[in-house]
Amino acid sequence: MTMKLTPKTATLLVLVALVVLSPVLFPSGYYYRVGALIFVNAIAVTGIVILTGYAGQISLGHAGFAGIGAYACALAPVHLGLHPSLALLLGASVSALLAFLVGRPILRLKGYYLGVATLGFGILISMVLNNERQLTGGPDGIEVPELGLRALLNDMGLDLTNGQFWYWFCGIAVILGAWLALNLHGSPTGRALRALHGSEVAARTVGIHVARMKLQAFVVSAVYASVSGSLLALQNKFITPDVAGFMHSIEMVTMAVLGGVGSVLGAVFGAAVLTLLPQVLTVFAEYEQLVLGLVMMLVMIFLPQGLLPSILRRVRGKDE
Amino acid sequence: MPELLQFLFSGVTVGAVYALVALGFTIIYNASDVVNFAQGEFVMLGGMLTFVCQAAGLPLPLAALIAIAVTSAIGVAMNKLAIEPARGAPVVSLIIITIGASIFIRGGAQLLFGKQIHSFPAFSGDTPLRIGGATILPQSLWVIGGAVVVFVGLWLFFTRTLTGRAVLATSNNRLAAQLVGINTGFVMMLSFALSAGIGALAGVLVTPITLTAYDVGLAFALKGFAAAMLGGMGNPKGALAGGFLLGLIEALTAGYLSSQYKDAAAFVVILLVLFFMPQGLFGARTVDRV
Amino acid sequence: MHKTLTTTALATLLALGATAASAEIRIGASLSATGPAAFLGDPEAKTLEMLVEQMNEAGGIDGEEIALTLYDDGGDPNKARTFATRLIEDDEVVAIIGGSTTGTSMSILSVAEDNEIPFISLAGAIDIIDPVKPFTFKTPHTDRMACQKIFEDMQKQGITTIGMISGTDGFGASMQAQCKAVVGEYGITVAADETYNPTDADMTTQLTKIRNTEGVQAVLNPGFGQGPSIVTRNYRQLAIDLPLYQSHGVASDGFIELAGADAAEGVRLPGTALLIADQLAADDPQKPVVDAYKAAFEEKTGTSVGTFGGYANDAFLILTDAIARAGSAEPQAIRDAIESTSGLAGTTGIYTMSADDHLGLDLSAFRMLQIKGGEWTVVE
Amino acid sequence: MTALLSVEGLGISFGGLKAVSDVSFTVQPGEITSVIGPNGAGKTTLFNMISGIYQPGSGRVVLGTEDVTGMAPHRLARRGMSRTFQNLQIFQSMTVLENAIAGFHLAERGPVLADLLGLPASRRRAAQAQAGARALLARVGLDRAAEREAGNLSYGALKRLEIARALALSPKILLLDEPAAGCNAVETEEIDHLIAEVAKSGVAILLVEHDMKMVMRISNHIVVLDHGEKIAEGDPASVSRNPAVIAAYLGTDAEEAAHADG
Repeated sequence: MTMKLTPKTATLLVLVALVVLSPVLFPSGYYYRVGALIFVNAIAVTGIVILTGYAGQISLGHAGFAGIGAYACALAPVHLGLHPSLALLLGASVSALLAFLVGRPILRLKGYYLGVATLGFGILISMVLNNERQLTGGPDGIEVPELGLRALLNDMGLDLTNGQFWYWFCGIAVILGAWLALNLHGSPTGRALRALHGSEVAARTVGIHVARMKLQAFVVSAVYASVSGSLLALQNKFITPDVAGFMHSIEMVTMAVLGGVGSVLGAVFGAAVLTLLPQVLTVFAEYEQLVLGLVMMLVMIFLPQGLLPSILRRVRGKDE
Repeated sequence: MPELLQFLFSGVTVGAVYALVALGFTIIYNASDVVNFAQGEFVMLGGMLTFVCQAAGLPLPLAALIAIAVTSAIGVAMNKLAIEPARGAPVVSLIIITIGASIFIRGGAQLLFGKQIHSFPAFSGDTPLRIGGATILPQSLWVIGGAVVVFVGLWLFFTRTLTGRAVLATSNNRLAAQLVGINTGFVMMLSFALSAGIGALAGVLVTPITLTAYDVGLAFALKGFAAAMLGGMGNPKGALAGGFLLGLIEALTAGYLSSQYKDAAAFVVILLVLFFMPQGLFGARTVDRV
Repeated sequence: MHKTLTTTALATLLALGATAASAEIRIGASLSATGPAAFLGDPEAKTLEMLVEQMNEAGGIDGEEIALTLYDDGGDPNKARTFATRLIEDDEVVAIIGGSTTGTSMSILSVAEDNEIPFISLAGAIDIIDPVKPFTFKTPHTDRMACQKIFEDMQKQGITTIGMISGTDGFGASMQAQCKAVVGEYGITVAADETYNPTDADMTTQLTKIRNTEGVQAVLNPGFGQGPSIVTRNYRQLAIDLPLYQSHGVASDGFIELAGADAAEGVRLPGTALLIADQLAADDPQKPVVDAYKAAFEEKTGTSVGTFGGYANDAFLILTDAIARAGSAEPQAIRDAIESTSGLAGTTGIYTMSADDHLGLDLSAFRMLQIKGGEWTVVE
Repeated sequence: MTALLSVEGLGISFGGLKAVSDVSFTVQPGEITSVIGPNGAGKTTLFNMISGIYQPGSGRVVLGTEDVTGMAPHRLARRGMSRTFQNLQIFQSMTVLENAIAGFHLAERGPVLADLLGLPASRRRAAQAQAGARALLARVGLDRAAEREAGNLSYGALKRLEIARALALSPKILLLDEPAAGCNAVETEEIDHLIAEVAKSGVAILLVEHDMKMVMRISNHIVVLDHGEKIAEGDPASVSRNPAVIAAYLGTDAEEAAHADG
């Protein structure tokens, strides 16, 4: 009897294998850190897959939600006495609520107009984080309390270094996030999102409440970004408003589109490539920006579907 | 009263800078529906190249002309190498391509020009003009004048010249434009040359006020983009109005509310305008065709 | 199969980035050589590279060469943390210099402390060394000290009410907060408190508000980059005839050039000996080090020296002095030696560290300077 | 007998130009009502107003007893109206099967959280929709193409896919905009049968079609538009003899109409 491997199961298997097997190749603790960063970015990018890949909507301001998630973890434990893990949930809830409130009017816009509106929204959040120095510490940033889970695990006899702990913790989070996004893909909601991506008019006539569906995608992707921001803050134990900045928003979208925004695996691949690139480019030092810009242009021109789909197509093409 | 007048002068000065950048966006957008996020780099190149040529001993007008010509050539190259091969790509891909181009140009400028801040002398000296108790620098008048001249030029170009109408026709329907004999390849090349040239001109005019460095482009691009969208992308009238409006909102917010949140006020206004006028102030309304 | 291959390839590529080194003293640096804080990081990076080269040409420390691994974090604290991890875990350095900004320094700090690697920050905030952390030191005076120096001078002039206009970047915002925290101690009140974005083109609006605020006797503008130059020009445009104070953020000849000698005439700011090298007394203990650094840097880069490059120079002096005194390149030994630094003349001041002072400078390190005729002069 | 759909004095202008003005007619359940007229007569614009894509400038649309003028398409869908498009509106990057399942949206939709978590309820709804979609694809002869990407299908196949998707809503009224355009004779006949069959099951059908033979053969009632105005109305026989209609069509189209009658 042969089990048919659905794309969903295949993706999850590949992800699990990557997370579990990669450490075998790590020559030093630094690689755990890079791995954990890839995972943190991959979580945000999975949210972009839902918003842009499934529903076809652009956001140039999603880092704003990452900022909310990050600062929730910095502020809620101090001011509200919440445990950092609950602060993460609080951040996600606040992001979801905010996305719900601003998404309704913003998502009526299309193309570049949606781009500028989301851009403005993201800039507003980063401006508040920069300016409300009393609360947020301003541009110099603020310290974030320890999550405490590693100490707990150490007590239980599971001795992990800080780097290892965050690698595994974020790795599990990525797999979880991917699982949710993959569930959504084949579900009624996911189908409706992809349908309105294909033709909004036709989607309406089959009864899809386009505005509500877009809003749902926006809210879900905001939660992804928020969780990613929280994990970054908890891991770094220090956060600055850069996390909510315009460049971080662009980075998220670029990772998703470069890797292949249509699929979760492609997006995770994009996150890996763009996280690794600056680490590899330290060899070129002065030329880093030049190479980064060149890579962005070349991939989009020659592999418009993104890196992973194009690579897979080439591999399959050779097999046949 | 002089206080308000001073705020208005400040707003108009800054607004003219935004308007000049926003005007640069319109031509490329009209020809190809591409919002070129590297537009800010053209502004940077205009200022930087003028500085370099001037420092090498050339007279300022010649230095400026060389800067504009070189930047136009870079614009044409960008069209040929990065935009044309990606024709028909979705909006997200185009955003990434033009941002990639912007990072590339910035990286190149950093290598060539270094990271120092530069400036060159104002065209008509630094003695401020006093009007009604408020002051304005002669260079501000140059910038405002530049914005108005470019606007009138573009308006005449799009309404009165065959080439300008060809640009508009190309954006409406490339295939139809080709069928009626418009050389769309030439139109695209021309619009990138013009946009880059206008960007460089903006750089030449504003540098004595804002100073310049290899990394000033992004800020210009963001504000210019916001101004153009506020006015309605593609319409020179919108770019001019959006630019001045943005500058005035910032100055008046800084003057009467809070200088910390002046940029916030600008973006709140943009969001509000778009909620009620999804195509910006002067943008064309579109109807779904099914 | 393909996956494993890809991963291996990536690992190999990553390894390429690391410097393969033999028996040398490895030190690391993460600086903001590009990005919004490139003003700080660029001269710092150039200074470090130059000094390492000089030292190795002169035979290193006790015959051992120094290998510097330098990363550009672009001012991003997240990147800085990653590079700090990389320096310690992968490049196996014995000490880290860096963190051009407070944000990046705070990120590196926690990694360095966790791994017990001495770290010398080049950023201003007092939080970096207060409370004292065992492995963290810094070379620049704190922002608070700069504020105190300025207010001391204002007090001498009989100024009691001032207006402030600060940049919203990390440097300006930190100075703004620190100055407002200590201003009361000098009997001075801040009657107007305005800000501008680092990329703004015109600050006449904010300056008009300050001018129209009742009782303002002087204006203070903490910031770096092009902002203070534009503020200074706008200040003259509006013909405000109150004293204008800048901060050490613009303490380099570039500022006079950009603002214009006319506009900058009379501007006061707290600076270091570096700016007035040719005016230093022959017996000034800082003179040799200042002259040496200024000559070398200006010859090497063709640009004039500034306070920030000086911070890197001092950090390198402190570190190499400590390694030489310790006679060992063990992190713990280096740390102990840094803490016992005493009377070491740098470009910024004379450093004397202790278990509860990981900066080792006092207010005397600052010199109040005034621009006259396009030149820096010392205010007596 | 009460009409299922009444169009009363419907009109719209674009930039001052009247595209449709003062058009009224009714559609009965189980009947096929066709709207014909020369190119540019305003047929598709009329459809877009009825199905809520354009806001009418004047007049009313009444579905059953409810005034649904300018109501959003997704709310009309819930009230039993579905449609196809003259210029195909296919979900290109989805499979043929998924396109058909999308038609079952109202039946399969559920809370987004259930869909994210892949709860059994969500999967059950999706499975039911899939079964329904497969049956519909079989009905329009596309069952063998179910797993193919919709964008790769032929024009005629896509036309049938759109009909299948519209039928998935179990509509009370179905608006078909040139369903046979671009189809060969065999395909046209298949569509012909399909429409008749659907009408027989009690669904009201409003049809825009250029193939006059087909229109004359299957329509119960015909509305003729010219320059945005209704110029004639009635059963196929009376319409085809109407001098105004013949004048409007002129030349070949008029002859074609006359032949179809004979």
